[in-house]
Amino acid sequence: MNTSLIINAENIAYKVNDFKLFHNLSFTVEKGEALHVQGANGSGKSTLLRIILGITNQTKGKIEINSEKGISYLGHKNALKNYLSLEDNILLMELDDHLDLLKYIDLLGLKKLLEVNVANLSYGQQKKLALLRLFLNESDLIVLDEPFVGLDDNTQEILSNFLKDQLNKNKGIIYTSHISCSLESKILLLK
Amino acid sequence: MIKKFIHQFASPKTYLFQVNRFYPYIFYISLIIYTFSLIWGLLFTPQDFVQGNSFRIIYLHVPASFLSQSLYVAMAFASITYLVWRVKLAAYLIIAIAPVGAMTTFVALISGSLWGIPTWGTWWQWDARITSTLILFIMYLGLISLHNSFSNYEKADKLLSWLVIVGAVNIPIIKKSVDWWSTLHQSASITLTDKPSIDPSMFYPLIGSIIGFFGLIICLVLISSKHQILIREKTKSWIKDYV
Amino acid sequence: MFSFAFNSFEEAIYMNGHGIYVWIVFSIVISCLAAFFISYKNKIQKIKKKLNESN
Amino acid sequence: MKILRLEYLKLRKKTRSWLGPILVFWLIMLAYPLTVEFLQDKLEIGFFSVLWIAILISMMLATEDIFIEDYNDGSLEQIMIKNSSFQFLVSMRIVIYWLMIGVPISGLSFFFSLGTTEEIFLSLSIFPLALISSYIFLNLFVLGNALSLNKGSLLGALVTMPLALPVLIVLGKSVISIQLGINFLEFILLLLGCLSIIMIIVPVIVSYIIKAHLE
Repeated sequence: MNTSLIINAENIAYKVNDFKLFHNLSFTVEKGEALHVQGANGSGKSTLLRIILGITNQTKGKIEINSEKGISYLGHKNALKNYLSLEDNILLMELDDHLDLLKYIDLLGLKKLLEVNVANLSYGQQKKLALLRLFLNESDLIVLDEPFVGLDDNTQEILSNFLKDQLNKNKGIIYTSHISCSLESKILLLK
Repeated sequence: MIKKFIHQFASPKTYLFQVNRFYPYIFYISLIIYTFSLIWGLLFTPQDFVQGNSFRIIYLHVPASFLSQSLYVAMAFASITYLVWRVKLAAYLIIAIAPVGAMTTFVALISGSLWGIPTWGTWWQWDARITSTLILFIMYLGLISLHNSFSNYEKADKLLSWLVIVGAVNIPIIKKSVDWWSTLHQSASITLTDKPSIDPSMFYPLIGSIIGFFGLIICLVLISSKHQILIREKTKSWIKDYV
Repeated sequence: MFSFAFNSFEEAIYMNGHGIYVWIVFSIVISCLAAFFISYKNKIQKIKKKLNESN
Repeated sequence: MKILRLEYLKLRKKTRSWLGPILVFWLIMLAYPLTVEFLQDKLEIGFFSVLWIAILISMMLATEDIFIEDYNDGSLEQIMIKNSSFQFLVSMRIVIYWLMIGVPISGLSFFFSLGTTEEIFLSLSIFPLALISSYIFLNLFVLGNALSLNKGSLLGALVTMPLALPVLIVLGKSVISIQLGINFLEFILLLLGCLSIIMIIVPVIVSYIIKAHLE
């Protein structure tokens, strides 16, 4: 296998009951490359991402993921516990002893909120907290499902800068987004 | 090797064609055997010495209670086949057997309970066998409702087969524990298990009714699995040719 | 072995008072079997009809 | 044991989840004497049946939200991606639930038993029985809840009930053998044997079931 490939998908297909979402889908993601998955609602974008994450199995075809340091994922669901404070959530994400933690908390403007319960935060603030998981993870593949939704302009820019930086570090990115971003990427259109 | 073998011979298509070929023979032969044995048993065997005429329920009850457990065992085998080799046909069979098994268990319960009125003087006795049959019935209901609550068939199949396997492990435990528990109570004066050596004129129709009922239940399983295949494979091209 | 166990047809129905249980069980068993056979046949017919229409 | 600490942190902050079952248990045990004419021997007849069923029901309540929360907020997906052992997580979570709910309930069982029967030895033997049975019930309801994950606890209870009945039978037997002075240690050994099998099997099956749910 070509070692510069992070994802190599050949002819993958997925169907639920009798409903075919997509079939004969082939694509690759190389190191330092971003893939933007586009398509209408219900065209199977999220399912494709779940297949890449290894949560869902494809019905047909072969997909190889070459990520030694794991995958990081940010989806519609933030995986936060809303009855816990921000601090406790960071503990749960096991990021509490990370070197860059304070830097990113400062950057995202979460410092004043550390004692607050997640339930009392706005959606955007919750999403920022979820972004910490992404920022502090050293994986070779980043999978994002609508990462820009709910974020203010400033944070959107922080996120795209982070992603560009990751591309320069030879990581792979695959994402879906209805909000246009400045990330240079290949396009995969699902019909 | 095994996987390839199973996949070749367990394709829904081959299965459906074989079913259609053999179904009428099985159906009519077992119908004839069952009718004949029931008439023989219900009308022609001599009265039982102890129980009088109520013993004739045996010809209706025993086949059902015998099959209620066998069907569960069949489901357990199908579940293992599905989980290990991912044979789709096995998954269809599990959910095809479940309602038939529930019906058989229901029949066994009702007939046992009605049999109890003239023999024990009560319609419900917390007898070991009845209790474990009741639990079996609850298990069947659980299986059916679990499968019905998921719209994604594949997910439903997987969960169902796990539950069937857990239940299959549980069945002997339940039987053992219930047997053990019921020894606390005074044992029923007439149990279904140890009969005095049965007269051949009562025995042959019993065997006949078991075989006939077995055949009819097999037929039910066959058509309910056919129903499953038609539902689940309706987009396949061979189905269109078939219909 | 094959002699009619009862003296008359009425007696066969009555069975010394046990007839009611025997025949209730009999009708339950037969109707359950019949109901399952008929309902599956109907369901299969319905699906086949639908598939034929869509072809 | 970081994972134990984190699970503890989560359950501790969900007061409703751990205090609720204990309160329900307490309520059932307090309500029981009120339904019986107040005569000591009449109270004792049904006491243990109510005790075991109260433990069963409180364990059912305890497990109600054991996975659904993680399923709804997407934590399960993050766990799967991380490739950390699901089985281990499930068994650790059960341990924490048992420590926070099962152990207090077993303690309460001791006191209620002592209050009702006024026999110290009997009540002391009830304590380990309650400890073991609460752990078994937790495992069984976890299995049922995993199966019916987002389909409501009614389905879970229906699925779990046949699994729990043999345990109830053994519990009833052991109380009688304690009361009659027969060797009851073998019952505890039997329950421990069941427990050791269940402890290993349930997390494995649950992890498969949850993976099937996420698909």
